[in-house]
Formats: sequence, C-alpha cells, structure tokens
Amino acid sequence: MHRVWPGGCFVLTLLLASVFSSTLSAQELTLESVDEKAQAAAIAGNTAWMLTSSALVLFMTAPGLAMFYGGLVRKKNVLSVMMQCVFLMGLMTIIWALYGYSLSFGGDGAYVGNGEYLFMNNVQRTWDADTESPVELFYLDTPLPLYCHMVFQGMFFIITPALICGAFAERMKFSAMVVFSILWGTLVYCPLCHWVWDGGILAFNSPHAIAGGALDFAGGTVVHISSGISALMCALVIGKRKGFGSEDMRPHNLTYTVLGAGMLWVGWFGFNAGSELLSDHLASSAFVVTHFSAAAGVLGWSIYEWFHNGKPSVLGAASGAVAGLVCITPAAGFVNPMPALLMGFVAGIVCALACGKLKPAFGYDDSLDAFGVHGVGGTLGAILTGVFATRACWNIDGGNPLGLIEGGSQVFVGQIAAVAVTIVFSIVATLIILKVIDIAMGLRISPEGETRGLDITDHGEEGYIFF
Amino acid sequence: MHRVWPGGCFVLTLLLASVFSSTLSAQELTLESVDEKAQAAAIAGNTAWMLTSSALVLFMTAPGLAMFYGGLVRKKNVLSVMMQCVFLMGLMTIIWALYGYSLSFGGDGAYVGNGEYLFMNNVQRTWDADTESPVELFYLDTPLPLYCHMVFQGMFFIITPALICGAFAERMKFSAMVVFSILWGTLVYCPLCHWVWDGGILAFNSPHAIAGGALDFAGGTVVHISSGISALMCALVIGKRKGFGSEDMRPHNLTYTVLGAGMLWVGWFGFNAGSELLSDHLASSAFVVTHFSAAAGVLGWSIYEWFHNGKPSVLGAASGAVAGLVCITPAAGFVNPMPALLMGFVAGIVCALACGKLKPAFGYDDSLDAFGVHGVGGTLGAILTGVFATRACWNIDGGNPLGLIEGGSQVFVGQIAAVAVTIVFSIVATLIILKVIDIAMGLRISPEGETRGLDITDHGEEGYIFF
Amino acid sequence: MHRVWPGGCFVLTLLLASVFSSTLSAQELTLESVDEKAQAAAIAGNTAWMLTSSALVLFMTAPGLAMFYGGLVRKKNVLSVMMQCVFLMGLMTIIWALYGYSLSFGGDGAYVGNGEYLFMNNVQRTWDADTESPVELFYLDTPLPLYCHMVFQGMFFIITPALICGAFAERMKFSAMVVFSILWGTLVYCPLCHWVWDGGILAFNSPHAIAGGALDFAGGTVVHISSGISALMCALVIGKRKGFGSEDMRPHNLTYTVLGAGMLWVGWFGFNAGSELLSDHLASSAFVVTHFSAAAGVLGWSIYEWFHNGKPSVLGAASGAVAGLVCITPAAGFVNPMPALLMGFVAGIVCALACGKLKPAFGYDDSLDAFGVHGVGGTLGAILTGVFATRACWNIDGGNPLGLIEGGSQVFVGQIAAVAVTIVFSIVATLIILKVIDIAMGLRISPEGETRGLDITDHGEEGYIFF
Amino acid sequence: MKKIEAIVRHFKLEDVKNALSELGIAGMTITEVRGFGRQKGHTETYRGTEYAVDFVPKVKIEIAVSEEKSQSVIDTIIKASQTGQIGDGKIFVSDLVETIRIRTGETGNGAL
Amino acid sequence: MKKIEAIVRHFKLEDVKNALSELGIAGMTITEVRGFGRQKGHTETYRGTEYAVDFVPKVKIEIAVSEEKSQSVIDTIIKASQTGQIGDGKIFVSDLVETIRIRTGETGNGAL
Amino acid sequence: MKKIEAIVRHFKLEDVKNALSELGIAGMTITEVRGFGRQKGHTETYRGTEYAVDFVPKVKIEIAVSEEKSQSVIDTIIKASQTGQIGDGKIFVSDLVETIRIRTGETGNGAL
Ligand SMILES: Nc1ncnc2c1ncn2[C@@H]1O[C@H](COP(=O)(O)OP(=O)(O)O)[C@@H](O)[C@H]1O
Ligand SMILES: Nc1ncnc2c1ncn2[C@@H]1O[C@H](COP(=O)(O)OP(=O)(O)O)[C@@H](O)[C@H]1O
Ligand SMILES: Nc1ncnc2c1ncn2[C@@H]1O[C@H](COP(=O)(O)OP(=O)(O)O)[C@@H](O)[C@H]1O
Repeated sequence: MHRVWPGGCFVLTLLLASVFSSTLSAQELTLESVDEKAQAAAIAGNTAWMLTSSALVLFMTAPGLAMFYGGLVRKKNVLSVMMQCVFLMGLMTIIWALYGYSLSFGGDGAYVGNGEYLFMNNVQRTWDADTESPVELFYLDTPLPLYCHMVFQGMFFIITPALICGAFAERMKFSAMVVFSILWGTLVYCPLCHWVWDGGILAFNSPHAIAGGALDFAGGTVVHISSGISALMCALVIGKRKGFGSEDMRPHNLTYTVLGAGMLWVGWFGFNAGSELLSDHLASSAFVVTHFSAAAGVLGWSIYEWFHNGKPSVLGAASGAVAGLVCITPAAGFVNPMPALLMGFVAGIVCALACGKLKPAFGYDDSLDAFGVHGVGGTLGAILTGVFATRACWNIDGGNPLGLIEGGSQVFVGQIAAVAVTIVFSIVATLIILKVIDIAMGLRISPEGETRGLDITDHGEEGYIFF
Repeated sequence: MHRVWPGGCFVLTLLLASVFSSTLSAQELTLESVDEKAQAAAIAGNTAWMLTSSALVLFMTAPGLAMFYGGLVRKKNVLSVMMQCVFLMGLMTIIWALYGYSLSFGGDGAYVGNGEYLFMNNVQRTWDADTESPVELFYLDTPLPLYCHMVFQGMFFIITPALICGAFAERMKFSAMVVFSILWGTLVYCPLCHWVWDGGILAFNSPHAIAGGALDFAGGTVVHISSGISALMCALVIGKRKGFGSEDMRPHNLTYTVLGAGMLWVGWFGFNAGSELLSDHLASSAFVVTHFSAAAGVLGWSIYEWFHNGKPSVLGAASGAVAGLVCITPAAGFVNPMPALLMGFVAGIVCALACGKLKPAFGYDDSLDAFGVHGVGGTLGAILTGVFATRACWNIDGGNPLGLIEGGSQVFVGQIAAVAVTIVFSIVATLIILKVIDIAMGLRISPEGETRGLDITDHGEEGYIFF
Repeated sequence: MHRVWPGGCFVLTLLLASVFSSTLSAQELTLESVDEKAQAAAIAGNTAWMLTSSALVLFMTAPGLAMFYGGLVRKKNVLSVMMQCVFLMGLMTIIWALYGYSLSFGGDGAYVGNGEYLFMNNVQRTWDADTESPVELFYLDTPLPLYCHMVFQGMFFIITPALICGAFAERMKFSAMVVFSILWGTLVYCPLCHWVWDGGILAFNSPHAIAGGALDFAGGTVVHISSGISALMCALVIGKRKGFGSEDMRPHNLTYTVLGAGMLWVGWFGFNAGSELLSDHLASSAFVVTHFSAAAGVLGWSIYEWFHNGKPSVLGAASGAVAGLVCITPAAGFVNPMPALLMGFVAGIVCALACGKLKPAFGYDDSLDAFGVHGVGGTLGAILTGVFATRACWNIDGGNPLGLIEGGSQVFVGQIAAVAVTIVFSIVATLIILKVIDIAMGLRISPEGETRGLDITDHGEEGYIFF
Repeated sequence: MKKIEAIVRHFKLEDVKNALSELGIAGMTITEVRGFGRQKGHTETYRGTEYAVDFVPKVKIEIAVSEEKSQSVIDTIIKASQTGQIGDGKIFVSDLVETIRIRTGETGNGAL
Repeated sequence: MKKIEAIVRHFKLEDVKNALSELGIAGMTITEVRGFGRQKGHTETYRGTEYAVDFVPKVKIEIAVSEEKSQSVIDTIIKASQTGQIGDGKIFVSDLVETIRIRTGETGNGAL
Repeated sequence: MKKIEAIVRHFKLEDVKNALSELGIAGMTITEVRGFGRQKGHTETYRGTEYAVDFVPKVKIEIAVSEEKSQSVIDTIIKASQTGQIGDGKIFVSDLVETIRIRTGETGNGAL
C-alpha cells in the first residue's frame, strides 16, 4: 500500500509518524520524541533481521531439504519426499498457529506450555477502544514484535519433523506420515521446546532445571537430537526397504542434493544467527561460527573420504557441510571461531563414520542418514558446547565461566544431562507413537506400492517425464 | 569499498559520520546529533528490510516462477518458459526505469501518473553545489530511500506479465510475447497501479476514489486479478495447444514445480510484508498472515484432492500454497491470523475447483492455470479482504471499522467495485492489445514449430542433453 | 535461545537492556541512554543488512554458480563442477579464518596485510575481566560489527577462485584444483584485495596509490578482472578439452544454468549493495544500478543474438544478465541509473562478442567463458567507472568531480592504471602457480579419465541415475 | 511369427498405438531412439559456438505378430504415422523363431 | 547363433543378470523400454486433468548366444523373471547371421 | 536385406556416423543402451555404502542395408569404432524380410 489519505499508515504508527515529521518538518525535538524515534529504529533493525531469518529457515525446508532429500532417493520416490516437505510446511504451520506455539512458549511451567497463546491470542494485534489505536505486542522487553518470535519458532516446528522423513523415506505411507507428524510435533517437539527454551526442566538456570539446564542456542537438542533419535526409531520400527543391501539404491540425482545443501547452508544462517532474536554483535558472531563450522565440516568429511576411498565425493562434501552445521547449532551463540572450526571438522569425520561404519555394523536402514547426521552430529554438538562455550560470546551466567576450556564444569554436566533426557524422551515417545499408528492404520506402503514407487502409488504422479 | 582516505564515505554521509564519531569519540552529545543518529538508524533498519524484500520479489520471477512454470510444460518447451521470465526481468526493468515508475507513481492524478520520475529524475541522487554534498531523496516523509520504493515496485512490474505467460505457454511466438508485455505493462499495469496505489480512482479514501476505493495491500487487484483475467483473454484469443485434450501434456518435471513453489513461498514474504514499506510491527503481521494463508492453502487443495481423487498430489499441495498466497495478498496488512487461515484454506479449495471443474467445463486452454489460480484466487482475496479487514491491523480509516466482521460495510463495497473495474479494464485492454498484435505480426508459433517445441524453434536450444 | 534467567542476554548487551527497559519501564530518560539506544538501533539495522548480504554472496557460489556452471558442462562432469564450488566454500573459508583476512585487511601497508587478524585475533569477542563483560569489536568507527566485514569479505574469497573453475572445467584434476585455489587465493587474491581495499597501491587516494588509485566499489579488479584473466591463463596452460571443436559439447542442462543465473542476479544485490558496508541511501543506489545493469545486459546480449543468429537464446539472456552484473560491480556505488543501463547494455554486447568471436578467433578453450564474461566484462566495467562515476553518488574525493562525464580525469587514469596492474599481476602470478603445480603433480586428468568424465574418475559418483 | 519394427515420429505414437489396438494388437514395446536420415537435423548455437545436431528424436515400436496379421499391422502403421514429409520413418520386418510369455511359459502365437 | 530379446520388469533385471552370469553368459545389452500389453497402465491426475498412462516401463535384455545355449538361456530368464502376474513380459528369439567382436574382429561363437 | 546392429562406445558414435555417411549410408537409428560384458563396470561409494555398477553405457547403432553393402558397412564400423581395448563392443547381423519407407510406402532396397 502506498500514499494514504486522511488517517493512514501514520495514524497507525503514530509514533513513527510524529517522529519523522518531527525531523523532516521543523517541529521541535524533545527527549521523548527522539527516544520514540530510536525505539522505532531499533524495532526496524531487529524486525528486518528476524523476518529475513524466518524466511531463511522456511527456505531450508522447501526448497532446501526437499531438494537435498529428493536427490538422495530413487527416481520413483522423488516426489514423495518433496511432498513430505511441502505438506509439512502447511500442516505444522497450522498446528503452530492453533496451539503449538502456546504449548511450546506459553508461561514458564516445568513441563509444558500453557494456553495463553491459543489461536494466536495475546500474539495478534488487537484494537484498543480507549486510545483508538491498534495494540502491538513485543517479545519480552525487547524491541522485537512478538510475531517475529512466533513465526521464527514456527519455522523450526516445520523442519524438525521433515528431517525425520529421511529415515523412513521410500516406504512409509503418506497418511501414516501425516498422523505421525501431528502426534510427534504435539507430544515430542512442543514439550521439548518448552523444556529447553521456555523455562522448562532443561532451560539454563531455570528454577526447574535438571543439573542446571543446558545451553542450546539454536536447537541441538530440540531440533537435531530429537529428530535424529526419533528417525532411528522410525528406521527400526518400519524396517528396511525392499531390496536393501542387494538392489541399486544409489541417489538418483546428486545435483539436487548439492543444490539443497547449498540452500541449507544459506538458510542455516537464519536458523542460527536468527536465534539470537536480535540483530546485534552476538548475532554476527553466531553467523560467523556457523559458517566456519560448515566449512570445516566439508573438509572433515572430504578428507576422510579421500583417505578412505581415495576420492572425495560431492555427496561427502555436502554431507560434511550439513554435519558441521548441525554440530554448531547448539553452540552458535557460545563459541569463538577457532573452536567452531574444530567442531565442524570433527563433526564431518564423526558423521562420516556414523554413516559408513555404524549403520552397516548394525544393519538398520536409515535411508537418508537422518540419524547418522542429525542424531550423531547434534549429540556431538551439544556435548562440545559444554567444552567450548565461553562467556566472551554470551555472558549468560553472570560472569561465571561456562565451558570446560574456560574452567567451567556446571555447563558441561548440564549438557550431558540434557542430551540424556532428550534421547530417552525421544526414544520412548517416538516408539509409542509409531506402535499406535502401526496398529491403528499401518505404517508401511504395500509391497507392490513400494516396488512401483511412492510417487505413483501415494500421489499418482511422476517426477520426470522426459520423452 | 573500504578504508577511505581524505574525503570518504563519511563525507558523503556527513550526517552518519558526525553522528558516529559523536559517540565513538568523546565529542559532546546534543539532542540534534542524537536525533540525526536515530534517523540514520531508522533508515538503516527500513532500508535493510526493503532491499531484502526487493531481492525476494525478484527471486520470485527467476528462479521461482521460471522453475514453477518450467516444470509444468512439456520438455520441449521448458526453456521457452524460462526465457520469458528472464527476458522480462530485463525488459520490464528498463521500461520501469525509463517511464514505468513515473506513469505509475508520478503525482496523484485520477487516471495515470505524470512525468516527474521519467528517466529516474527526482529519484536518483544529485549533487548539491551549495552544500557540496549529494542529495538523497526519501519516500514521502518516511525514513526510507525513494530508491527502495522504486525498485521494490519495479519487481512487481516484472512478475505480473510473467504470470500471464502461464496462459499462452507452449504456443505463443516469443516476439509476440515481447510486444505484448511492453504494451500490457504500459497500458494496463501502469494505470492500474496508479489507480490503486497512487491516489487514483481505486485508491482507498482518495478524492478520486470510486465507491471509496479499495484496500489492496500487496496487489490483489494490481497484480493477480489483472494478470489472471488477462491470462484468460490470452488463452481464449490464442486458442488451444495442438493436441489439447488428446495428447499427453503432463508436466515434464514436477520436481522443478515444487522447487519453484518453495521459492515463491519464500519470495512472497518480501512481496507482502515488504508492501508495508517499513520494517515495523505491521510488516511482521503481514509476514505471519502470508505464511498462515499459504499453509492453509496447502491443506485446502490437498484435502480436496484426497477426497476427490483418493490421493493428494504434490502438484496440488504446491498449487494450494500459491493459491493461499495469492488470496492473502490484498489482505496481508489488514487481517489477523485466524481469518488468514480461513482465507488460505478456502482459496485452496476454490482454485482447485477452478482448475479441475471450471476449465474443463468451458474448455479453454489456460495451460498453466494462470487464470485458475491468480484470477480466481485474486478475486476471492479482494472480496474476502472486505470481509475480514480490521483496523486492529491497519487503522487506515481514522478509527472506523473496516471489514464486515467488525461492522464496516464501505470497504466491502469498495472492494467489489474495484474488482469489477479491474476485471472489465483488463478484459477490454488485453483484448485490444492481443488483436492489434495478431494483425500486426501474429501471436502464434507455426504448427511445425509448435510440434517441434518452442525451445528449438524460437531459441535454437534444448533444455536437457542427457546422452 | 530464549527466556533467560538471572544474568542473561541482557547482561551481555547491557547497553540494549538498559536502553529498552528505560523506555518500557518508567525509568528516566537521559541523553546518554537515548544515544546508546540509537547506537544499538543503528547496529541492528546495519547488521541486518550485512548479514543478509553475506548470506546472499555465499548463495552466489552454491547453489548459484554451482548450478550455472553445472548446467553448462556435459552430463558426465556436472558433479565435478559442483564439487569445485562446494569444496571451495569449505577450503577458502578456512584459509580466510586462519590468515586470509589478515593478509587482506590487516594494517594499511602498501603491498600486503599484516598479522593482526591471524586466527581471528582482534576480530573475535573477548572477555574483559575488569568490566566483567564481553568486548565487541566494530568496523572502523561505523556501527557495524567487525565480524560482518570479515565474513562478508570472506564470501568474496570463495567465489573468486570458483569463477576461475569455468575455464578449466571438464579436464583439470581435482587435487590440482585444490592446490591451485590455495596458492591463488593466498598469492593473488589477498594481495590484490589489500591493494585495492585496504590502502594498498591501488586504493583510491591512498598514500601508496599508483596514479591516485582506483575506484572499485565491489570488486571489478579484485574479483572479476583477476579471476577472468587468471581463467584465461588456465585455459591456455591446461589446453583444450579432448574433442574440442569436433565433439558435441553442448551444455547438458540449460535449465540449471537459468536457475543459477537467477540466483546469481539475486545474490549480486548482496555483493554490490552490501559493499557499501552500511544500510543507507547509497546502498539502495548501488542496489538499483546493479539491477538496471543486469536488466540491460539481458537485452544487450539477446538483441545481439537476435540480429546475429535470428534467435535470442535463454543462454544468451542469462549470460547477458551476468555480463551486466560483472560490468556494474566496480561502479555500483559511483554511477547513476541511466549510465548503469548503458553500461549493462554495452557489456551484454561486448561479452557476447568476446565469447562468439574472440574465442574462436584465438581458438583457446575457455570452457565456460570465465574470461569472456568476467575478464572482459570486468575490464570494461572498471574503465567505464572512470567515465561515469559521479560524486552525486559517492562524494569520495572531497567535492572534486570523479568520472569523465562530470569533468574529472584523475579517476579515469587511475582506473586504467589499476586495470593494467591487475592484469599483469594476474597473468604473471597465475602462470607461475600453474607451472609449479604442473611440474609438481600435473594439472590435467588422464585421457581415459577425461573420456569417462570427472564425476566417476575423480569423485566416483554419477549425477543422474534415471532408470 | 514376424517382428515388426517401426521407427516413427514422436507425436505419431499415440495414433499408431490406438490404430493397432483397434486392430486387436494386444501388445507392443516402445523405445526412445535418435534417427539419422534424409531428414536433416538442425544446428544449435551456444554463446556463438555452433553445433550440428544430426540426430532427430524418434520412437521405435516393436511388435511381434503372427504371419497372418503382419501385413495388416504394417498397413495400419503406415496409415497412422504417415505425414508425407521427409522423416516419417521406416518399417523393418524380420522373422521370429519363437515367442514366449514369461508369466505362463506359453509359446507361439498364443504368447502374443 | 540366436538372438534372445527378453522384455522384463525393472526390478527383475538384477536377478536375471546374476542368473545368466552363473550360466556363464559373458555379455548382454540392456535397453530402457516402455511396454504396452495386457498389463494396463494407470491414470494420473494433474490439477484435475486426467491422463491415461498406457505404457509401463520395462527393460529389454538382448543376448546373443550359440544355438546350444539358447534354450538354457531362455529357461534361466523365465525362472529368474517370472512373478506369475500379468506384465511379466516376453521373450523373442530370432536368428543371427553373424556376430563380430569389434575389438578383435573375431566372428561366430568366439565373438560372444 | 540385412540388419546390422553395432554396440559401440559413446565417444565413437560421431566417427562411425561420419565413416558410414562417406560410405553413402543414408540412414541409421541410434539407441542408448547399457552393456554387460568382459569390460567390468566400476564401484561407486555413497556415504560409505558401495554399489557395484556392472553396466557400462554404450550406444547401439542399427542399420538396414542391402546384401551387397553389408560387408563394407561392417568393415567400416569396425575400423571407425575399434580402440583395441576391452569394451569395444559387438556387431550383430541378421536378415531383414522387408523394409518399408513410411512416407512413400516404397519397399525393398529403395526404401533404405
Ligand atoms: N538404413 C536405415 N537403417 C536404420 N534406420 C534408418 C535407416 N534409414 C532411415 N532410418 C530411420 O528412419 C528415420 C527416417 O528416415 P529419413 O530418411 O529421415 O526419412 P524418410 O524415411 O521419410 O526418408 C531416420 O531418422 C532413422 O531413424
Ligand atoms: N506383441 C508384442 N510385441 C512386442 N512386445 C510385446 C508384445 N506383447 C507384449 N509385449 C511386451 O511385453 C510386456 C508384458 O506384456 P503383458 O501383456 O503386459 O503381460 P504378459 O506378458 O504377462 O501377458 C509388455 O509391456 C510389452 O512391453
Ligand atoms: N552376448 C552378448 N549379447 C549381447 N550383447 C553383448 C554380448 N556380449 C557383449 N555384448 C555387448 O558388447 C559390449 C562390449 O562387450 P565386452 O565383452 O565388454 O567387450 P569386448 O566386446 O571388447 O569383448 C557389452 O557392453 C555389451 O553391451
């Protein structure tokens, strides 16, 4: 919208209006008017960054993850994987709007959120009859619209279940995937999110905190460990793909996987640096260490392959980047550049081993390595955060040292505890959900359907029609 | 550029310079210096968001729309569709720079813009010989460079004709498409844009307004109804593709369509939230409802297909997202989250019906459903804006209620009027343009050319060379 | 991270905290508190834009350039090209973190940077034991975290060698490419970057400046001339691909090339407008001229082809956009819109001639036209900057006229000098590096390997598995 | 039994298939091929470099038929795929020693 | 010599190949084909528009064998590729006049 | 008439085509195939999982020729496509009962 006649935009943002006219017209300056102007400017800067970050995180799920995962399956299942991503963008968002945000961030009880934000109440704009103007809500006492926090977090609620899809790709019924995502999001993600980020039993220094709680800047426990562990459960319960181990199951389009990896890397800047929830110096610090860890992950995985297979593969390089990004996620606001390089490099090698050695050793079919990368990398990152966290990044504990490297120990203990709780909770809850669905409707596509591919069987479409 | 010696960046932005030195050096603070600093900070925040939004909107045309549409045609025409998008990014931008912006936003006459911005005069930076410093122009009295408004709007000028291409895909001559876009942009888009957004006959509360004018936050009438209706005219005048109804015309690469849909979704945040033209709380509100409507659109179309075909398709999910985005466009700055969910959901179903029932019923060949999605969805959105608009979002009418839900009625009437005017104008103007071109040079490719495909016929290239 | 208990985020950003509470609580306003608040707001706005720009520039390398180049090679080499991009994102970033940034931007000596930023010292956050709070460093005396400058510049360090890969695509050994990139980045890029952007021998008005130094807003010399000229050297030294001139070497997937071009265009906004290093009016000016030049480039190349081949191709349109973007890069902060249109248009035609006439005339195999587009376009842009630069954009010379059009001449001379120096340096240094590598390990893949394709030979993978 | 291989234009496949079905032909096998013949290809220009594309995309239709039916199949294909322009394609007829239906092991005409 | 062409289901290719290798068959050539037969295709719906997809993806395996071996090859293919469901495919047998190994110029059974 | 099927390496297609054109061969049909034979494939490793890729991409060239020309065609193909290394491919020769040019209905050698 543009030029507005009597009673327009600047009535709404009375503040702004008055402020700018105040400078542009000759109107007199007061400390209050300048303060209001500075406040509006602060809101502008933070909103710009958080809206951008929210867009970047959505970008990670589709097209990012959709292409990354889409390229890794066989041609006959490419659309089914993309459909999971796109459909979850719809489904999880609606759940988040109706009750998910409230269950996650309502109040600060120990176990789960309250109902204060149901249906976007106490988040959305309302009309104040007295002042005859709209009421705008902000996040805590920061110059950031509460909407930014809500929608940014909502993007995390989309990608987390989408990550799990990597484990049961090419064989799970679409309908079962839908039900699973609803239940998992509600019963696993929301509570976990509340525990870690809203004063629950894993929140750092929260009164309810177990072992003092954990540092999780952008979702090591909430997003990666939870999805990675749950992914493993799915792989185990649903079982292997037909022909696993004998048939040719090579990724059908690695160009998509590289495309997706590039998008994930870029989107992750929003994921990690956005988690600062302000556009400030620490946000830039989180951005930098995220980038460095991803870069080191590329080298870690590639060098491992170079030694091990004599050739570095682009799939390895792309996977290494993701491993580095996963590992730095909990640490993004807490570690300095050099430790970040180390974390990424180690993550690249450890995740390569998890995919190349651990998986064959146990023989489970974690089809796209959701566990191998997110479960293993997330756990590694959470623990290393306890090692490398420094108050020089975020002085979160009133001047006390944080990680082992600066002589702290409480944080390390808290990290271990949080990892353990997250893993146990994810295993138990996911297993129950899977069993219930299996009994109620079945998890797996029919054998013929699996042979023909999910694209035609579940969606009645084909990915490529090239003649 | 970086370190600058005598007379550098900070001479230019004297203001800034002085300001920062003022804090960083011990120099003394004055109310004026702090006010200037706050002003510079406000400009920084808003510029950051508007440049990002402009980039996002360009991103919608290419690669977004290029991939979305490219995947929907047959292999032999994939490049021709992408070429339309890329070429329009060049062509429309140049028109915008030379006279388009001026025709759209110059002055506030009733019917069309004036010449004040021709060749970027009164937009670009100039040198002030007296103060010996550059002159920087801002948008109205807001802390936003006028350049941001110009370039942001210029991105809309690109995507609108690009949307129309979906209707005549696979058969229109490239040269004819070029001429059509020049004429359509000049004779249809610019006036319409002026009517709605620059105080013309459809601008809300404008002195010239018909029925009080319309609320169109981000382009329901200007972009979607105009392009959708014009698209239908193109489909009717140019006629069906050879073999329409008999030959296999399945989308050749749905993975591209999903890729493009994801990009459109992300880019639309810039389109809608950027239309606030400031980085403030209302921008975050527009961002949120945009996201919610897209999500609900995915579910609407998918659920419809699930009932109707027994299978939800990824093309349906992707189309639903776009339908939801189209529908919320005019309403983005006026409605709250719950109505947004409703709007998106309804749009998903209504557009699905338009493509699946209306089109076959009348038998026109709107090849990529530009009308079915943008024409129908845009009209629906414009009307529903009259229903759900609330002053709690934008108190645009001096405290008076807006939509039917809060007891207003004038807005609703204005929306209907604007829709009617836009439809009639688009039909008449587009038909005339098409007829003229048809007579002058012909609209359609030769039959052999159509059989071989536009890629080779019009561009002498092939999309994929896979042996 | 979110709600924080005793000693949280707002201890860190004490400043912010105090400031906002100051408004939100009833606490009393002081000029200092308001000034701090305005300062924090300025940091927020600039950080938002620079982090976004950094993400956009990374986006240019992957997926942008990876898809653009990937589509231009033959199917059997698609992954090798993508691998070069992804691997360089890892490799160059680590070099940048360890010593690259320091060599480029440390101190302001004439020839090369010093060690002040080695291992991110004097860049990263540190703990101040006295004030018991973290120390945050900013870029010069601007409200921009030094981290933003470092990481933004680091993204340039990635894409520059990646551009060179276009010249030796489809035949260079991966291991040789890795060594080449390390040496080239260290010995060519870092010094050049220091010369132009850190007060070295080519920096405008620097005490060490040759012929007064050059204006290079975003990397005409540092990025495009250097990479383009070096690319030509690579093509000459490594020699032609087997079958060059006889075999069918058509781009295997132009849809990727268009996809990549769209991404490059969008990413370039961060590249050029981000080079202002502030979110202000000049940044928006740089954004606009960048967009205009790209648009004119599309038309320039397309019109050339239309006349020359009777058909405009999408590859031509995409290449034209890139040519326009390359050409405007050095000029982005110095020229007005109309000259930008002219520069882009000319660049489109000149680069088309370079690829279509110059290359065949001399018969070198610059496989993806890295020289034809970046070398030629960059040189053209650097020279035209000397023609069209105006103090109305950036009054960098204390009120003196800049380009020829406004009566200046020193700048023009400086541009010519800088171009010459850059070309000579790039030729010599690159030739030496190539010779050394050739002797030490060989540059070229085995003939059989070349026939089979680099994907299988060097990486043991295939791009597409479509049966 | 005879094996009939017809190389036809892409956009004729549908017609040929339908015509043969009407004739009661139960099955056929299609292959994407590229043809070289009187019908010249075209040249494509990429950034100024010309490539002559000699091979034209075609489809090959393979049909195993009983002796009796073979002539009518040939005639049907010609009728359905002929445009009269260079590039219509060819039909090749050869002998089949045996045909087996894998599912049942049936042989001979019964397997068709 | 005989030429044996077998049209089988995609996911049976691996089995057939292995079975034949065991039989000592040194080589074969595979082609992606689309089949039309008793096994009906399926319909796909795109934005409400239905398309009947009559052709089912199959693979064609071509093997040149000596007279003696031909029967065992046929039996092996049947055993390895049979599912008993419509769509298993066909085997076509024809005579080969000659076979040449390009590398050596060898002809006859020695070239196989 | 004879039908000559040659399975050759991809990068030899161009040479073979040119050699045959010089010989005055008016037409041929090309198919993308995958071959299995003495030339072993390779293994690919994806995230630590190894896959043996037994099939090597090849092109099949089909040419219908008159009896007289057939031998020279065979010799030409060998000459043009031979590298002497394992994997050069094979040539299969079989009889054609009839050839028809769809465009004109011509039959016999005139249709070639
Ligand atoms: N001698 C041949 N052997 C095999 N295929 C042939 C032969 N001659 C032509 N063809 C196939 O038939 C197609 C059409 O032949 P062409 O000469 O172009 O047109 P027409 O059949 O109308 O003379 C060619 O593209 C090629 O696939
Ligand atoms: N007459 C035929 N000529 C050539 N190919 C055939 C013929 N009949 C069947 N085919 C091939 O065999 C495949 C399987 O045949 P179909 O009738 O579907 O099943 P079944 O062989 O079990 O009866 C078909 O998809 C087709 O590729
Ligand atoms: N018996 C056969 N039947 C059909 N095709 C064969 C046969 N033997 C080999 N081929 C084809 O010939 C190609 C080359 O054969 P191969 O044994 O690898 O090398 P060479 O022909 O040099 O001995 C194989 O890839 C395959 O496509």
